[in-house]
Amino acid sequence: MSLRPGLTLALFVAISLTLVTVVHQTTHPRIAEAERQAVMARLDQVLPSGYDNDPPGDAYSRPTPLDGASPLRVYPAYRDERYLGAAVEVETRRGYSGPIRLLVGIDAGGRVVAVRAVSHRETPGLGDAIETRRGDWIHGFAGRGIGDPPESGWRLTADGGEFDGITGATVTARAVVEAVHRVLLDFERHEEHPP
Amino acid sequence: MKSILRNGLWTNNAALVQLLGLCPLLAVTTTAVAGLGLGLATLLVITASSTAVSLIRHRVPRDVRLPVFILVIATFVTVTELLVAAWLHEIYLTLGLFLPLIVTNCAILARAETFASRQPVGPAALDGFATGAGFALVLAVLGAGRELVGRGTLLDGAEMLFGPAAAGWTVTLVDGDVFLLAVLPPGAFIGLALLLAAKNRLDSRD
Amino acid sequence: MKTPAIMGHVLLALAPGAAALAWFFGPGVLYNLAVATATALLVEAALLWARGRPVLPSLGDGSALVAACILALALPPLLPWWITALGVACGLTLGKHLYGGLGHNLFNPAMTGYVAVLLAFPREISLWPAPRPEGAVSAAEALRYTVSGSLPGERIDTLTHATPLDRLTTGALSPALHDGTLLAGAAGVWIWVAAAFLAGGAWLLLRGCIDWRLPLGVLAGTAGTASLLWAVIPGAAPPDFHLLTGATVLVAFFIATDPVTAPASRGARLLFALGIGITAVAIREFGAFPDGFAFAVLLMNAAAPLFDYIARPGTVE
Amino acid sequence: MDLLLLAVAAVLVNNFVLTQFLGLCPFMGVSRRVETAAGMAMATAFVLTLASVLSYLIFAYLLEPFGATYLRTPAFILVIAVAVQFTEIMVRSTSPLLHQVLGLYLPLITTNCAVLGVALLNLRGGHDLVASAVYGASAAAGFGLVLVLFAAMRERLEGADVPTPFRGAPIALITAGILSMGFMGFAGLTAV
Repeated sequence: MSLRPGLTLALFVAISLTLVTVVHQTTHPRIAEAERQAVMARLDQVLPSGYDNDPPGDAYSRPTPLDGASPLRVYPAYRDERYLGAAVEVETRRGYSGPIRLLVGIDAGGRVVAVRAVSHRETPGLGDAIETRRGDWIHGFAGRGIGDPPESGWRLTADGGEFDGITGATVTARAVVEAVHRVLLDFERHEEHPP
Repeated sequence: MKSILRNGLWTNNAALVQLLGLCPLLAVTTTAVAGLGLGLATLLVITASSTAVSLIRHRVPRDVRLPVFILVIATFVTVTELLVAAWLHEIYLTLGLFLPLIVTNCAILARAETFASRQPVGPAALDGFATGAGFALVLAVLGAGRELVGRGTLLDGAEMLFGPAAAGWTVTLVDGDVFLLAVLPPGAFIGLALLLAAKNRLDSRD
Repeated sequence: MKTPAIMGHVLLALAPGAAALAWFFGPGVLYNLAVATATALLVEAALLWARGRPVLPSLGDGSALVAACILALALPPLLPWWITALGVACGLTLGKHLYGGLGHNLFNPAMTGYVAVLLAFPREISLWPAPRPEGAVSAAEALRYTVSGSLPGERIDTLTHATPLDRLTTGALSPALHDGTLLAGAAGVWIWVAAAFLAGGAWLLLRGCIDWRLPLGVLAGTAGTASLLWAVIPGAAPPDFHLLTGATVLVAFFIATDPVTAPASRGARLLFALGIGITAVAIREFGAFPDGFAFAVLLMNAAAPLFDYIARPGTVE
Repeated sequence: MDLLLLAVAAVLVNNFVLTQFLGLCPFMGVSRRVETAAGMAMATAFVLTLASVLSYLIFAYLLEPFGATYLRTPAFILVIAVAVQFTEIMVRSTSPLLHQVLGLYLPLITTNCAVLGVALLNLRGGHDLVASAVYGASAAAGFGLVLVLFAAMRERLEGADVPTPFRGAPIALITAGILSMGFMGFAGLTAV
């Protein structure tokens, strides 16, 4: 008699597991595809155009040139085995209120294709101007590279460099400029292109 | 039947009167679309679980009633989560944690326990639907209000929920932020307080 | 003393500080005061009317004016008028009338309004003009900015002077920390501003308008925490810096001393005041916002009933 | 040091109730007396820590090896229900006095979204066993802190002449809103 509640519960656990598993099996390929699309949509904003490989599939990590941050994640782009450039995901710890993750797209010549903020915790209304939906500031990196501006110019105008700051969010802007510069320097040093 | 609908949507609204399910209500309502997205997901779960609970109401012994109900709800939540992840991936990313947390929306368990476990399938399903719709309505209204006051836009990101054709639905009333506080956490509490007060005011007029 | 008399004293005591700010930072301070008081009178009257309360007696107690003036003096000296007005409106609505008006409110209305606009308009509230003699914003330019929220072209640069607290937050203070020139040059005006508020506060203390435990507690909490951090952490600012910059003195004598939102018992008042100093210095040194006093006041307002609960006996009348 | 930052973040910067909106139902429902709030806070703290450790173990040693991570929601909610039951039995057998204080609140905790929230956030943050326990305990501390503060404020509010439409829940929410404005000041506290 006292077995019945236990058996009922077990039966429902079994039904529930089966149902969830069936739905999981059916949706799994679609979810994997949607996840891939989400990654690709982000990478496409910064990668050089015309690649024919699978950058997430060819991605690898290497140590970051920035202090205390997590390793770089590099997504290389190729066309017909020819190296086009890469998207580098970098984390900087110099943000105002937490780490900032950026995606820096660089072409084979070492010039910035585009920079995008992936995640950050900067003050709403100030530091979030690094998001494309909140400001144009981050577009200022497109086409820049090592030597353009020269070494000493890779700073905010407030610090004697060539990059405008963000009003009220000097720390955020400084962190982003530094991170992009360091990634470019690191990219120049590691011009190995794994197949 | 009318009374069930009226009860769920207004008189006994889960969010505004019983103050159930406040966590998602306050957390995701930074835009109308996010609020509506979670509202619809909750509506789906609550209708399905009320129906299921009503169907099994004679077969479950008293002692394990609650665990079984929670399990039923958790199952529907997981199924919904998987479906949203597959077909509305961007909404899935926006809602994040609060999609699985539908499980702990007290409104769902409360309906299962107090209504669905005592009523036949028809009324139970309708009651679940009405409660869910009432909840979704409040989510959408609060989301729209906060988005409008905070950012000066409406239906931003509609394409996440309604497909690419909806990309043009966004209404920008003011360029740039208006009163940013509304989309920050304090704005959630204050916004809901204003909604509650407005409802109290309306009710006291009748 | 009756409420209107106390409020009159407080307004008078704010005058030296207001004058010092206006002298160093220009006429924008006066515009802020004008906008704030006008809004306060309008909003207060409207809310009293909406709640069905007699308008003139409550308006005459001066509490709304005091809250508006404190808020105006806490804001940057140049600000578009709608931000000042919204701050006053938020403070009086959220911080006062929704709770049933003067005497019932849990949070200081001036600080409620200040934090509301600080979070809503972080960019505008981060802009400070350089103090005299560099700061050359004329009365006409200041008026133009107050009315329209913009200055022509390059002139906006005159608004981007980093206050000493900004420099602490952005880490630009480190050279000055080593050679002891923290409050030299332009930063030195903060000593005068602090002294002016201190003079007004001391007068209130002598007239018996405020409880000495509150300002003393805030200053002690600030100095104590700052000394400790200064001794332990490289890059932290010394205690005199924390006492003399930002809103320290204003909060100690004019905001923490609000009898409605401070705890009622003696022991609790000390805890409350120390808590404000400690929290504010922690936010200044470790947090993202340059000044932590407004947040600290709200947090300790929230803790005040609990402090009273812990230290029940010994109520101050 | 990392664990300390994790704790400060959970108690102050990302306070569960005020910035992450977790655990609001008991927050609005129970917190009218300081003593009851303290009781609720203690019960929740215990369950929260226990549940976050158990969920971690279930996930790392059962769901992940079998590739069944999609089952986390039902699995965690069952773990939480078990943890609540276990706590109740244990408290009843060891300390009848404590059971009298906490007994009332224990069953409520199953549907406290903070508990499931902690379990899921531990996964997101990639916390190991120790970090999960610390995170659970500090989340509970942040929840308890706000619960007790709020209870004391509501006791004082009872005498206030609040405008009629705002009596009860609305003024409580306004208070939570202003308190949450205060907590926004802790932004960046753990960025060092």
